Amino acid sequence: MTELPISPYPALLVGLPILMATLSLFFRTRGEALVGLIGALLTTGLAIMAFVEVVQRGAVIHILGGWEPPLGILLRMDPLAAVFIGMTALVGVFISLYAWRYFRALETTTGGLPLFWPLWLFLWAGLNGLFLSNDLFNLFVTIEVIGICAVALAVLSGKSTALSAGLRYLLAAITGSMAYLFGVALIYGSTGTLDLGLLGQVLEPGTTTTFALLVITLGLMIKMAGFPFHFWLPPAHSSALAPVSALLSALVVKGAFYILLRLWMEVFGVSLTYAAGQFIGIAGAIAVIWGSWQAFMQTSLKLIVAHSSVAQLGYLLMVFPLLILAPGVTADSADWLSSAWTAGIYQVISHAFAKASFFLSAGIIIMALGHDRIESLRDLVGHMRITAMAIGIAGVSLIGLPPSGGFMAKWMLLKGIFLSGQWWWAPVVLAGSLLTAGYVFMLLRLAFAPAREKEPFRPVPKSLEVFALLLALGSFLIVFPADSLIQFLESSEVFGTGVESILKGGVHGNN
Amino acid sequence: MSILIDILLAILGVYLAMQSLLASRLSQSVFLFFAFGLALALAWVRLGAVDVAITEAAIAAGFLGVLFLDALRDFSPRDTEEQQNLTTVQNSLSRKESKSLLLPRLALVLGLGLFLLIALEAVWKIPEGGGLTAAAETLLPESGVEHPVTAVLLNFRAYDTWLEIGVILLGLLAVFAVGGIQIYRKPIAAADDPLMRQVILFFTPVLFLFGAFLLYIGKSGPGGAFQAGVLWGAIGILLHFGGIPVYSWVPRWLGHLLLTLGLVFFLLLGFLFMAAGDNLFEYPPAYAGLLILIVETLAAISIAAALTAIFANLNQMKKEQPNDTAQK
Amino acid sequence: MMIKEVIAIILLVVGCFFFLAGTIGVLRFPDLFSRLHALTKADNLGLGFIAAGMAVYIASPLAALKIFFIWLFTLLASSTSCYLIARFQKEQEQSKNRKEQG
Amino acid sequence: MEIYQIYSLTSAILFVIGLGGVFAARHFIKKIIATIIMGGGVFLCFVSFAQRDALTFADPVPHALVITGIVVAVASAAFALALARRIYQLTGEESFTNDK
Repeated sequence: MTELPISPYPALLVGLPILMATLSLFFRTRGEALVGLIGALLTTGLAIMAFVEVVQRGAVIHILGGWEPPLGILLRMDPLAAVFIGMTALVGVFISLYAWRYFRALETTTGGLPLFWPLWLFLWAGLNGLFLSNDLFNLFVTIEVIGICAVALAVLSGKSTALSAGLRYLLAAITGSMAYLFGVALIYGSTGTLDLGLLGQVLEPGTTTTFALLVITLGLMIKMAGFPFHFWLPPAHSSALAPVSALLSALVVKGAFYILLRLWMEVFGVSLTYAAGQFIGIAGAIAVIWGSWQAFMQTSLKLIVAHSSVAQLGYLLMVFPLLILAPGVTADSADWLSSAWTAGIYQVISHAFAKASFFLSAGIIIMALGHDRIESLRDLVGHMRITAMAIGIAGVSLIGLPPSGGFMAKWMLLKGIFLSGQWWWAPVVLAGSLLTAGYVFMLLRLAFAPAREKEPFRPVPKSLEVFALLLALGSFLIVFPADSLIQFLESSEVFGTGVESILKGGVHGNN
Repeated sequence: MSILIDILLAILGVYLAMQSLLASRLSQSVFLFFAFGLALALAWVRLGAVDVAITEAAIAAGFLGVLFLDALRDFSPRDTEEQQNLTTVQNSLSRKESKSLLLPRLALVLGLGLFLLIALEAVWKIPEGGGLTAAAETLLPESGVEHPVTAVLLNFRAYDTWLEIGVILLGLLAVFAVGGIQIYRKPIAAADDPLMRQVILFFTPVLFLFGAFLLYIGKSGPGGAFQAGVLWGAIGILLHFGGIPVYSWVPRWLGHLLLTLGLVFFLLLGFLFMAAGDNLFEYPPAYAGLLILIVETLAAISIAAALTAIFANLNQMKKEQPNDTAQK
Repeated sequence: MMIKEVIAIILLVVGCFFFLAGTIGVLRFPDLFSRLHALTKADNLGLGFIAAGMAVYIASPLAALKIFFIWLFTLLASSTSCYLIARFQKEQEQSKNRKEQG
Repeated sequence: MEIYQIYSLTSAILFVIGLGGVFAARHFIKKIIATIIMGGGVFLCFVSFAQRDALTFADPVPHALVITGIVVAVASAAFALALARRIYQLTGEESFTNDK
């Protein structure tokens, strides 16, 4: 482990945003926003530099306090972590720019909202810390940081619906992290280590390990709003302010997915069975259908987008059954693993861009109309060409039409499904896409329809629309560097691996 | 013989936990929860975790208990009436409602029972992990302190502790996010009682001294930044109760400075040594003891400030007038 | 068995008796004031005996001082809170009476 | 039966009680209490294993983790309480209206 090069970037990626967050606390509205924006830009720059560092030197580590695991904590930035950090930075910087303009525009009506910037920078630090962490307990602390920030941001508007949704979200988040921590306690008790790398070597199958896997998975499923624990997501995401909704759905839920992926692939291989993968895949499949259907039935824009998140997160869960190999299949012969991983990563990234753009557009529409009932979207094209375009482009990526990132994700998922012979997932993917197409085209049809009556479209800063559009375009542009990105990811230890579940002693790990 | 105490304590803990959730009145619930926290603190002592016991008693039972009690003042009076109304209403409604509720409840109980059985088997059959005692013992001399828990908290796993100080600050920011930054008003229900004022004034220096003692002793025995911070925070809360809102005397910038001091100094010190050496939070062994003491002191100040501010802010979230129309 | 242990045990038993009496009082007495009476008076006495018993048992001046302070602080805190609870209850009753009359 | 086993079994029971409480309790305050009971169970689990693995002293790592964990749990509980009180202040609701 120590042979990896040591780099200061992992420590800076966590430290800098927190430093700027505390600094911004000392200023009032305008000054806070300025310091916050500078902090966001600096963090983005740092993330890009760190990304370049990983591209040049490969995975780097940072041994905190100079104490090596198992006693100390290690931060590890491998290509997978670098991609997630880079994604957070790219999406984050656009949302920051949007938020800067958005709160300036709100200032006239509400006198500005304090605390967005410190909380968002803390959240960013938490996300970076999570992607870098290589320690089970440290992961708990980072998800708590993320959880508290996320809920605090979600209730910033102070409306009672937002508060109620926020409390539900917070209780779900605490329950999830406690369940996760119970698993960590059992793992520590049975192995005496918390370091992911060491755990992968020493963890032995058995009742305790299987149960720990079960509670950790349940906890993380609650955190990432996997079916049937998705109940908190739509109200929380739809009642938050636009930049916050974008952050929550684009970035926050991905954190729990990242841990789940890492733990299943790197640590719990010994206890995973084919059935466990199938179970989690079924949960994902139900989420895809249920979420898309619910989105189709909604009449307000933000609720549509929020329910669509449930569905899109379902696709992420559907990657797992492909990565857990059937008994008798070896990782070498499974040629679909790389496709499945690509599908997962691309789904994460394209969803982050598209969904952020969608929520930001919804925020623009609310700002222009004062509400987001979809009947009022009539003649959106005539009034706000750019926003309509952003919604269209982001929608196309969500559906998975070529040449978007969403298409890449769904195509690779289908490829993996057919190569692995698990054809039963294919109808779900297609049905999900059809339903998504249903609500996206419904929105677009309204946007192009002639206005029945004069809706009072208030003027909205152009720059807001541009940022939303740029994010939407981002979900297309990520397709172009696909080859080099995959190549880069393949130098990560975990990317492209699968779990062989032959003759593993554990009972079924999931229900 | 001694195992009997543990069994009794375990049964007591489970009983209190159950009862605090099942109690029909909210105030009972909160008091039983208080008792549960204290039972848990006893359990920590039985398990040789004195640091945890102090932390639990001070922050989980003490601080949180105060927050809950303060909340009770708000929730409680209506709750008791409502409960009585509810029982009379329930008798007429229960037939109809129980049918729809029976199945999910049964499923919940069955599911939890099954879950409990697996959980019990999992903790019963846990393999010997060995823990990290040996590793901590070997490296203890290099850590700069003599008490292993302090060594882990502030040196071996300083990163976690740093983030945790951040979480306390975040907790305060989150409370601000709910109610707006309004810590500068006068406290609600300040005691105008002369006796209470005197007692508070008597306890203030005692608590301060005891906190300082815990902070200093943390180097070699149970104690440290968190326990000291909570005790100092208790001073702020007590003074607030006594009608002396210390927090409102502090100018805004100083308040924020106190709140962020621990977190920022911890980090800047880490960055300083990172610039000189390789890694964040890597202290030279010769100075580690002193640096840890400084970091702990500042952290304790920040924790105390944050807890006081959390309490002061929550104290104001009183429902101004019971809105009878909102109540069905 | 040494003489100090015998003394310690006697003191502890007496302390436990007072605690028991206090607890029975809390459970059996009819109203808040008499309950408070049982709780603070009997329990503080009981705690005092137990503290004395422990001090004798440990037989170290420093520890005895610490134990004494524990007892003292508990005494202060519990008598103050007893007084505050009683005062609160009294005020409640008075305001209730006023409401009923007016 | 070792002492630590009593507590580790208790920890599982407390965890499940808390878990049940989060779902079944209606009042906000009780839901928050339930999450803390859950946490108490988890921390008990950590510390019981620390006692099992004691040499000259008990394993300090779980102790440190639990102290961290308690503080984190208290911070989130305080936040939840603030939310609950604010909701009550604004709407007079004490539990989720459309709760399952």
